[in-house]
Amino acid sequence: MSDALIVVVLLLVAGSATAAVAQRDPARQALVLSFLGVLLAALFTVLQAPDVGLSQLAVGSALTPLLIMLSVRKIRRRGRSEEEDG
Amino acid sequence: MNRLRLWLLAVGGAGLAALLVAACLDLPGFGGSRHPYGDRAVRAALSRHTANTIASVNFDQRAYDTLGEMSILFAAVLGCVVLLREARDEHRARPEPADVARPVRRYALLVLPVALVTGLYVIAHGQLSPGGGFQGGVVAATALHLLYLGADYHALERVRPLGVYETTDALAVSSYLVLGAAGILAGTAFLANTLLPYGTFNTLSSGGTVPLLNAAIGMEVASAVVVLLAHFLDQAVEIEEEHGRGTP
Amino acid sequence: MHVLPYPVAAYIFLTGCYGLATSRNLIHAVGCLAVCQSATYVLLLAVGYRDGGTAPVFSDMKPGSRPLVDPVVQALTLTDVVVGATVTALLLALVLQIAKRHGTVDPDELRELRG
Amino acid sequence: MTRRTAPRAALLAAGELLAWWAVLALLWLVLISTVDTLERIVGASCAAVGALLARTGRRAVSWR
Amino acid sequence: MNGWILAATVELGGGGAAALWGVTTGPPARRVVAQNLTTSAVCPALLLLAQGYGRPSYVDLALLLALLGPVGTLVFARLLSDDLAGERPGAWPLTWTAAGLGAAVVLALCVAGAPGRATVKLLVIGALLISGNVIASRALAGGYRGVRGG
Repeated sequence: MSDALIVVVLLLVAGSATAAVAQRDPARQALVLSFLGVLLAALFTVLQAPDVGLSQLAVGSALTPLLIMLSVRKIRRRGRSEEEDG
Repeated sequence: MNRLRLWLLAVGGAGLAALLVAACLDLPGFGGSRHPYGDRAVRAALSRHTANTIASVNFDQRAYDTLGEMSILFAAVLGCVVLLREARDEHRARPEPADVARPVRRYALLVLPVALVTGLYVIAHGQLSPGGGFQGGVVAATALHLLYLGADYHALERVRPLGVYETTDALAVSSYLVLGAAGILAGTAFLANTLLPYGTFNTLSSGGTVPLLNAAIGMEVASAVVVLLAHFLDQAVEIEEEHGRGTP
Repeated sequence: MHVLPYPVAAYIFLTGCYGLATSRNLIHAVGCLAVCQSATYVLLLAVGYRDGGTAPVFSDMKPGSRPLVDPVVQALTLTDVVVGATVTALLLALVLQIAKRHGTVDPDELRELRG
Repeated sequence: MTRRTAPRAALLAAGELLAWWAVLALLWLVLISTVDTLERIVGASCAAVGALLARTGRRAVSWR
Repeated sequence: MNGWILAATVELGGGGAAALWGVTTGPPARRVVAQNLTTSAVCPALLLLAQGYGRPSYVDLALLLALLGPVGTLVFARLLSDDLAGERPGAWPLTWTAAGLGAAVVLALCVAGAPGRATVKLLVIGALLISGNVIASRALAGGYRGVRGG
């Protein structure tokens, strides 16, 4: 039963990693990355590593998406202000 | 050019995949029962009355590693501060105040202290239950940014005197070093856990210097994340390039 | 089941490398690097797992009452997660600087700019 | 005018801080598993930090 | 091994696969809703796992997810508010179903365990989870209409 659980979560992680690479738009990729972060935390719990799961949860669910989305916003704003200039 | 690069990638990837699969087949089987280092680490942690073996490995048996990790974090934050500073051809524009729906604003204000206390709980109980300085520090720093999400950047700036956090970051790093050096002064080795009594198993004061190092890391991470996000937020929200001047 | 997690880790790593090599946007490339890093977490924790084991955290159980997984690789992974997050932040700061200097985040256009 | 409202404002501020402190200290007691003196001291101080931040944040946002 | 782990497997498999499908396909509006539902799918599974492994200390993971998951969704709701402006993704039936699922899991765990401090902790996590998800849904459904520069 434990084995089945590990297999299920591993396959989900592999699937979401593929999806994260396949999304070419950074904002959409950030959505998949936050999903991947939460899923990795679940995988670490299943592999009996709650400490690592906690830090993955802390980093992956809010911090990394926030950093990526702020960068995306900055670059979008740059693009917009250049269009207005030119 | 592009086709060539893809071919090169395919060949290299296939070679790497073959090597990795060969290595996988040679690794000890998944779920095996032979973990010599793990068993010794657990024994060492128990002998020093630290309930969470991972905290014991991080802050006692391999505390030197954590020093390196902390320096990486410190250096990375320093690098971000340098890279994202306000350049001469930029100016700060005050963003318009945001109009956030009332339930979202109330939720942010109510959850902010709850998340902060939870982060402090995770830091304080790092040597007992799962958690520790890093995890709790990130949670506490994220909690602060609920003010940006639930209101606007101006509100966050009012509760976040950046200088204080930069000083706290440096202080936490040096307190880790001082705690390590105290071991030398006491006549043993750098970061050796012989300074304080080990205390009663499974209480807050158990584990010798582990809780103190843990708290130092917690402070360091929390203030480092706040400083890091502050510079990203400055770039994304406030700093604008001067108009009418073309990019180089 | 005996080896499944290791090939999964290798697969995640190779997928991330493919994304890195074919990326047309530097922010996307940083995300792909994060995927590569997650492969190392999976590999390390899979090495330390023990069938029927539980975490070596004794706040809610008696020492010696159950088999334990390896805490050393967990501590390594913890460091790995921290370093991964800081690397992401530093690279994103570099990307913002590149965008400011060159006005683009497409690696191919950047190569043309340099000449 | 100010002489009358000043003590009232201080009282309100103290009440708000105390209420938050009580709620957060209770939360701490719920989160932990065993209670001893050191645990109470640490919990009370963490709750005090949380209460201060709650009030500062509320004032910065200006509740609407 | 036991029923709790079986329930967690079903929840993680079903909820995870559905959320993965939702987060990778369709318009941005659907993707953020799926991202929000990730929290409400994984958090009860983590609670079930803590019970199934017999380790009360694993509950901290669910506590952190219940706190930080909605924060992550608020990040997207705020910084993608331009893209979401015309669409107003609410998905209220889905949100309330997920909330009901979380409540059911928390209540089942409360009944199964001995009453005490752990029960109150479970109830706190449940309250945080449900309120966080409802508020995040509200934020997606036009909670940030006036955000321009900030």
